[in-house]
Amino acid sequence: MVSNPSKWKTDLWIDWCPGCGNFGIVNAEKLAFAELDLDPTKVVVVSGIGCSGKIMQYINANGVHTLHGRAIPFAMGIKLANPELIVLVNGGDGDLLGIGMGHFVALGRRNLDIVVILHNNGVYGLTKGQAAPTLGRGIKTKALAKPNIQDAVNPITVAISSGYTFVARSYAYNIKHLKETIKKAIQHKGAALIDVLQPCVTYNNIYTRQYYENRLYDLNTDPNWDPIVNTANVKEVEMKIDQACKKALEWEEKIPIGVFYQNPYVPTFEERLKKEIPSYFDSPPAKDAISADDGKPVINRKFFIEIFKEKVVNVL
Amino acid sequence: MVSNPSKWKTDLWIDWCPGCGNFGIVNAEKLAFAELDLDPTKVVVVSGIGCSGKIMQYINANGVHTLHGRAIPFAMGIKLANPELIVLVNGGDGDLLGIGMGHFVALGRRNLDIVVILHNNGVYGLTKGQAAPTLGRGIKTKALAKPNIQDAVNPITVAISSGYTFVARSYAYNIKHLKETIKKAIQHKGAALIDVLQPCVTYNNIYTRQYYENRLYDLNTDPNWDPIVNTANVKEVEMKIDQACKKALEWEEKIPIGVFYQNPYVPTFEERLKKEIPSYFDSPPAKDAISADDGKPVINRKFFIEIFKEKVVNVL
Amino acid sequence: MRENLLLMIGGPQGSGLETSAIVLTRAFANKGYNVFSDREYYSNIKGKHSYTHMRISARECKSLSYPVDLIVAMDAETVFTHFDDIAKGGYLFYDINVVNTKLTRIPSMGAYLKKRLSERFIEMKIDETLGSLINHIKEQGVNTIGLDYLKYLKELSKKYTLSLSVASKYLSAIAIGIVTAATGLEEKYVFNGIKHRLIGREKIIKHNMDLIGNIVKEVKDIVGEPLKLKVPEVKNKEILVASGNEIIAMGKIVGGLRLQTYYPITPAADESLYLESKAILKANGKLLGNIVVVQTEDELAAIASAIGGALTGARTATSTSGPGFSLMVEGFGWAGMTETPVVVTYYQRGGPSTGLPTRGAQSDLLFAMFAGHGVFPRIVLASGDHLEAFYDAIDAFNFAEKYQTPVIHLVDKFLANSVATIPIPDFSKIRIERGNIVDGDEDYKRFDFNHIISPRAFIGSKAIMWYTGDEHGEKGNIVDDPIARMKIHEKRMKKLEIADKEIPISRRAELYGNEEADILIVGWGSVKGVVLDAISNMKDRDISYLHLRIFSPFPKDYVKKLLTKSEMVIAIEHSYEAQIAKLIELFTGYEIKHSIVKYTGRPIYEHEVVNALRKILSEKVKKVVLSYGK
Amino acid sequence: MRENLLLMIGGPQGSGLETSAIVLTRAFANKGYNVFSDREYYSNIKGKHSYTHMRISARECKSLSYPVDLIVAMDAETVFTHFDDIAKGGYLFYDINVVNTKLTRIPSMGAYLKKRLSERFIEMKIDETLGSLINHIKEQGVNTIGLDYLKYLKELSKKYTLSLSVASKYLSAIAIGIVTAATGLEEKYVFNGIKHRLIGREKIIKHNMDLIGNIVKEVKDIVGEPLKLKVPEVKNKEILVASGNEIIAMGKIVGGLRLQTYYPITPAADESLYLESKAILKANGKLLGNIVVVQTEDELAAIASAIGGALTGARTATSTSGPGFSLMVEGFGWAGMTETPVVVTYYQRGGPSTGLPTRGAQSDLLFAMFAGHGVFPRIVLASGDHLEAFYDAIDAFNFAEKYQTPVIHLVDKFLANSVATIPIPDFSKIRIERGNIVDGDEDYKRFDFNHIISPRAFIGSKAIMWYTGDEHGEKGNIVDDPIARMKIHEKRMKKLEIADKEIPISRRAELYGNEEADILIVGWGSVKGVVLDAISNMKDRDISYLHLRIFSPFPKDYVKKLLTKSEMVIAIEHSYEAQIAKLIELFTGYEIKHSIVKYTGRPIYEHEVVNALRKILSEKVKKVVLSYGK
Ligand SMILES: Cc1ncc(C[n+]2csc(CCOP(=O)(O)OP(=O)(O)O)c2C)c(N)n1
Ligand SMILES: Cc1ncc(C[n+]2csc(CCOP(=O)(O)OP(=O)(O)O)c2C)c(N)n1
Ligand code: SF4
Ligand code: SF4
Ligand SMILES: [Mg+2]
Ligand SMILES: [Mg+2]
Repeated sequence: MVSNPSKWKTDLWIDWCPGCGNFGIVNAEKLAFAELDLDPTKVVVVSGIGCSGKIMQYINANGVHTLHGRAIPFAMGIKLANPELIVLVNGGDGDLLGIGMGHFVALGRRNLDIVVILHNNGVYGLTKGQAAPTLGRGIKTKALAKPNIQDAVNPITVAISSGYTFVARSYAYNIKHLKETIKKAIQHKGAALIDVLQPCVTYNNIYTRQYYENRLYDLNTDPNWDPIVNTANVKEVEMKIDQACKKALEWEEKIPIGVFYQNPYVPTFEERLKKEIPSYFDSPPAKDAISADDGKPVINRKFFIEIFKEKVVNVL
Repeated sequence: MVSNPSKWKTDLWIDWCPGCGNFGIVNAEKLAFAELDLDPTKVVVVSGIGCSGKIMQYINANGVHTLHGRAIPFAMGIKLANPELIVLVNGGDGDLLGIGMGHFVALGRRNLDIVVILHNNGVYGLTKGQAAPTLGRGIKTKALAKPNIQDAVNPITVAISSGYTFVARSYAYNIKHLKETIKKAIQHKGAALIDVLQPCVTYNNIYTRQYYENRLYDLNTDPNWDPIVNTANVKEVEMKIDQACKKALEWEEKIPIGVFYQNPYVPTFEERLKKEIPSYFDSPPAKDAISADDGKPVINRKFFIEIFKEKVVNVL
Repeated sequence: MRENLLLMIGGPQGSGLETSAIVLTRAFANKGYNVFSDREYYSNIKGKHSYTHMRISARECKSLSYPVDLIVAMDAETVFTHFDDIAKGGYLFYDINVVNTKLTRIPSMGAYLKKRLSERFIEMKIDETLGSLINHIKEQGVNTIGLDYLKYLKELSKKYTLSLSVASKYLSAIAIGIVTAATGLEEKYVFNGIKHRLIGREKIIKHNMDLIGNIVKEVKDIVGEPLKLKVPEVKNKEILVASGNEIIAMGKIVGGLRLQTYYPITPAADESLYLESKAILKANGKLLGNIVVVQTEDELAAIASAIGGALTGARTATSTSGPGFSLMVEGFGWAGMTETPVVVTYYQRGGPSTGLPTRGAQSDLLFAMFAGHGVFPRIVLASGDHLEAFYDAIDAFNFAEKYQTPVIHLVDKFLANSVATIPIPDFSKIRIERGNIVDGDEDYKRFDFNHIISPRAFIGSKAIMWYTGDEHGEKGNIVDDPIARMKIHEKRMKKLEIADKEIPISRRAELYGNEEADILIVGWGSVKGVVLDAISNMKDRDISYLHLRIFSPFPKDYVKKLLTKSEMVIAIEHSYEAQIAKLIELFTGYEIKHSIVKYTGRPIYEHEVVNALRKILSEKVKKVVLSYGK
Repeated sequence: MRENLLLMIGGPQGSGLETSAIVLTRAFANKGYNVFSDREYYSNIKGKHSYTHMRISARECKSLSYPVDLIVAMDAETVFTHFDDIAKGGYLFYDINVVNTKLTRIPSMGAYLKKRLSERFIEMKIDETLGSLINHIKEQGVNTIGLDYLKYLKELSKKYTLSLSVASKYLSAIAIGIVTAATGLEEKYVFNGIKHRLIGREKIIKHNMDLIGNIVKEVKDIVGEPLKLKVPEVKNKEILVASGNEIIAMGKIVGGLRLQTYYPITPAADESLYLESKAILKANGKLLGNIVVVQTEDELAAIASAIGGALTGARTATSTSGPGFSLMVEGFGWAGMTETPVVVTYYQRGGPSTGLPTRGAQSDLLFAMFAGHGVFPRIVLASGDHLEAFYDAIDAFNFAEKYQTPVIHLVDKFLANSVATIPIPDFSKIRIERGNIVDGDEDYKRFDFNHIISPRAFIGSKAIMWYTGDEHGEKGNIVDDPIARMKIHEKRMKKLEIADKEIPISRRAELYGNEEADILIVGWGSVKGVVLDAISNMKDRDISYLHLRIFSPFPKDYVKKLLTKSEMVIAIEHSYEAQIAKLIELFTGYEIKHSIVKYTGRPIYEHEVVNALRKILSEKVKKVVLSYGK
């Protein structure tokens, strides 16, 4: 069932620059929620700081606008405490791959069931156009006094080598493709990255709409492209990773969008927790009663002595 | 010329556990310095926090024992300010690849001429044996109450995809191999990683001496192994990266040591700086005179007005 | 003719306001006026309302006030937002093309303001169009002058065959033209300003001057030169026109900065960008040095690498604001422990947390004083205006090296973003003091217990040394022997006692006015200008101002003595709680009972201070909370 | 027979000292004694000198003192280090195999101590062998008893055909045996202790008991039961034996903790490990809940994810010490801004920076109070002993949720690592108070301006909500309207005023003794036990102790009133400067003129407090700096 997309709209004026790629992202995200008929009270959009970070208040769902670089650990706490929530992270390239790189990698290692949407615009938008970690060395965008002095990181290969089990790329102005990719990512169980190429009309005069639209192609146009791991076989996994990483290197002439890699066989962090705590999903942190109606803790004196019996000494 | 290795010894008692792999590392490092006949006043060993971090006071050279996770940015400041110094970072796997992962990646992107020696023991030694980022999921070392819940990161592939231009692995008890590797890394211009497999005899009962010695082999035993980029050709670089990453996946049955990848063609950060600041090497931050003998700043009123002329208004 | 003019130019963020402000500031400076201007903007790249507020004066001025004499509104939102900021008899210039715009149709305006305005319009019995509002204020005595902005742009586009969208980029020239005309400023000054701003871009300069010329003519035809300014008395033939960010960068450069590491953050980043533009210091054909400016991956790395650089003997610094400094705390403590001279230029902005990222505050004083676990010495200084900031930036390095401690140089958004006319600093007073520096040898001990401030050799010199954040022995090796610990802990702390003895009181606190005034105002940082301007307008009262410039080491005895001399002491600060009062009580036990505070993130205005003082004096109010400004 | 025994067991880190201490503590507790023990160790895994210091008493005791009655030295370094810690008439047990060891041949001993000892040995006219030292202290009246440790181990190895290296792991049993014998403790208690420690490992239990039996027999043959203890009066049939880390974990569990995120750091990490061992809370065959404990990649993530969890309604916390909290400051401020209840259990250790990572301190009080840029409310509480820590851990959650603020629960290494006998907490007093929680609906506003403490719905409930670290409107959207800013800033700050009204003074400060005592000692945290023990031994003086437990909101009026009643006020603290005195002056203007401080990282001992008080009283000294302990 598809719910009415307008229910995901909020009445705040969107203060991005006219023509900014972020408009495409917010629209695709809302459409994806609508088409999946999600319940807004069960969706949490967790965002970083940057132009991109403001997205949370343009979607009528729970929103947490966190700290620069920390959206992922905030999201992790939310998801761990209440695994029934659908948790998405929207962050800038500076936010997720610069100051937040440590958390970005850690999420892959955990394979927590969270969708990360990377607003890849090559610049620090909100602080007026410095080079972001996705901008290549030697490139000089508008606001830079000198060509960029650092090499770029490749979000796709970093995600794959960190352990993300769904890794895709899409394009901000291709709302349909992006919407479908977001839907797939939400449906995937495990850590998902969507690298969204997002033109910044104000500061990035290199990676423009025109730049992309001359180069983008959909991986799916190749009938032989199969990014999904079909068996839990190590060799297949290695092969799929290898092909994805090779594809990830394409850039100058043509730039692929679509799913690069998906592996449904890696247990999520939540499932790993459940191994140690069998009732984790039924009784996650946010759901447990901790006191009786009279305010007394669920652990009374008797239970206390039982639970901590190894610390209790009976005086003989 | 080889200097006397004993000049690199200090008179402090080394408080690592008897048999710890760190002994091999400190010895190899001192030997490498001796064989390269370095000047101790021009060598700086920058270390993180952990058992590994104490290494700096067991070597008779400058030592900076920094903060947990931050050895790389401290080292960067030292190197930038005085590029004639030989700067090495010694850090634990928790330190460099957990809390310090953001900096680890950033160093690769800069290709600053620093050697990073990773004490890869799979555990947090100094805090009593928790799982480090290099420990695989499901592995239960001694001090862990439950099997490790996170996937490991692979230092070799992360380093390569971050842009390190010298990436090698060695083994703490193979002092000769390690010493030679350190020498190569020092001689390489650019960011170098040496992933040193370092048994922790107290907490890591999985990756023991025996474990390694049954599996290790030297990449150089294959006469066809050529990890060094010989031309600045993109295709060659991609191929060399690909073969290195494939080798990096070997673990269960046999574990390669040696140089995985080396690319001498990427300009170092210092060289990139020199492009913008031609006299950078002659007049780096640590070397400039900033005042005259009388304590007056080198910039006097006249120079000030010239330097900031665009801010000076002449009243008409 | 007037001595003094207050004006405002308002419009959407990204529409060229900054250009208008800079050109006008330089133009007036060029003729010898004193100018002080502030820019207010939202954390947004394009479209949100922003404005420049400026005072031009034939005498010294260091603050702003309301009401203003002139508003140039680039759009409807400016008029809606600021209609009540104009003095009776003042001027509003607006675009006649937007008079039919309704309040409810301003999408960029925030809901809270919109609601307040709607309610007021109902009270005022006007409908929600801009036209009615303009009529209303006209009735209240404001001269409202509508111009056809579009017409000018169309003419320009036609004359030079530019597309209309290109021509629209010259909107800022309209504002410049209006101000030029209304104040009777000669066009040559404006031309100099434009030339400077658009250096080398001859065509664009021509377009601008052409448009400005047309506007000036037309405005003069309509109203003459109603706000004509008195010719200033010129004291200095050469002056600086710079923002706080820029003057601090200049101070650092003169002070010998050689490595600046930073992570971009408002309102600190512009300092680093300006520094970067001065990477190669050349004068008189000679290279004087290089400044390496590096954007790091985060603030943790920024302070760590600044410290690393300092260990090799370079003067190093990092610049940040609250969120960034929160991330630097651990590194800062390491510098304290290892006696490493590193400077943090700390630009306060509205907090807590991300807070009001583009607005000002002085609410990080206690944090700056106590940030970090454990106890270690630090020097904390704060600047009250551009010139202080320049000298402080130099002294920060001197103190850092002399006392071998980290230094926090506290400034704020108000200073950072305000552009002012500033005399050329007095170079005869400037000294570089590096403390006890040695080359070292084989027996060198970095933390030699025989000194309180041990001689410092650099890494790379002839000595070998160790640094660790652990407690350490004389050679810098890790030690946790209890007796050695006491010794080095005491040695570290005693450096602050030495600094307390050496740094003259006059450097740490400055009294404006007499010691036994009836009323003593106590403040620090960027309240200085507005307090001094305000009390100079209250000559009927015996008011002095105590301006604190160094908080650590705190000038305890001096401050205590002074406070007890006045009948009434009033603390003033941009914060919820007047942290300066808390700090003074902590050090002296003296409780300051009155306060004037503001925490909207907007500047404190002269008229507010005057009113607040009168209120405290006449109505016996203890605390006045200011709120003026949009 | 004695009421009270002080003993020490010393040896290299990693040699089983912890086992001896725990077994003995439980054994004595088992018989009804009060036990209080501390462990001192260096930041090292194996080889550095460490020791357990323990008091066993027939009456209540909450502190340690010197000299001790008994030292069991596992190695030569222990004797060298502690030879002067033994009372005249006390006992030293040592290993005869090490009597020829020379001071200069102890590689693990730090240079500073070695130098001091060498100098003393010259003064004392003894050579550097352990044998001479032992002779010397024997002459001074200490009973020195050498045993052949190796012989016992060899016997054990032979009897059970263990290799000698395996047998060496039973060294801890030698210490247990010696203490058992000397104090006349029945072996059954020790057996219970051993069984508990080695649960299920029957063979090892047997080996231990066998060895202990042999030692007991031999020691009794040599010296009898020279330190026999009086039979205790038993008040409680059931008691807890736990470390500070453990009791805090227990408090958190009872208090409803459901998610703990942490990054390992001394001395906090053991709390998280203990929590993890209680992940599944089952009692009476019923599941009561689960606790998710997650080790994050760093402290930035630890606090961020604890906050994230709190937004969904779980009670969440993180535990850390100084370096970790320095990294948490930005996250902490976010919680303050967004009114999120999150608890930080803050274990202070010796600072600054990495400092003395395994030693104690109380030097982070001012940091805890003022950490973070901008101004926001926080609750700061501190625990004085194990039982307080238990209740405080629960209240921390209650305060956090009632006032919707972050909470810092300050404890320290002394508490964390001391193991004590503790009564079972009084459950009749424990309540879970969650504040105003609602389900919410479509019109829900998280920051409804109609309340000071707005009703709180959880993410995942029936309402939708936004959180941002930017200043925000009622719905949680980003806002920087100046008037709305004032409103919500004031609303946030007023919560602290409510807390100030609601939290009873008795909960925040506790006076031990009478209000008008001649002397008032003021302290907080873990000085409580030692001060109370000390003053109970100074009945000749009229001394009271004011114990502060909550610093924010600060019980201003109460404290001020009390302070002015006493003739002499003395602050006591584990820090360089007595931060509590600074804080009191900040809030009350009252200057505390006397202080007793210690900053070696070692505990404050009862005899030190007694001596310091006498010194202040008789010699009019202002500040006494304590330094006892190795
Ligand atoms: C700790 C901290 N440092 C710096 C900043 C300032 N800051 C705000 S947004 C931003 C970068 C934005 O770039 P990106 O993450 O790429 O997001 P974009 O604006 O491009 O969407 C920075 C550095 C901050 N808010 N917090
Ligand atoms: C900010 C901070 N957090 C935590 C710690 C505590 N700590 C000390 S060493 C260490 C981990 C050591 O592990 P690793 O980096 O692998 O080094 P190893 O001891 O194994 O050599 C930790 C977490 C610290 N010192 N600082
Ligand atoms: S600056 Fe760039 S990213 Fe930010 S809103 Fe404008 S166009 Fe979008
Ligand atoms: S704990 Fe492990 S890494 Fe640390 S010193 Fe001991 S053996 Fe080495
Ligand atoms: Mg970006
Ligand atoms: Mg490790």
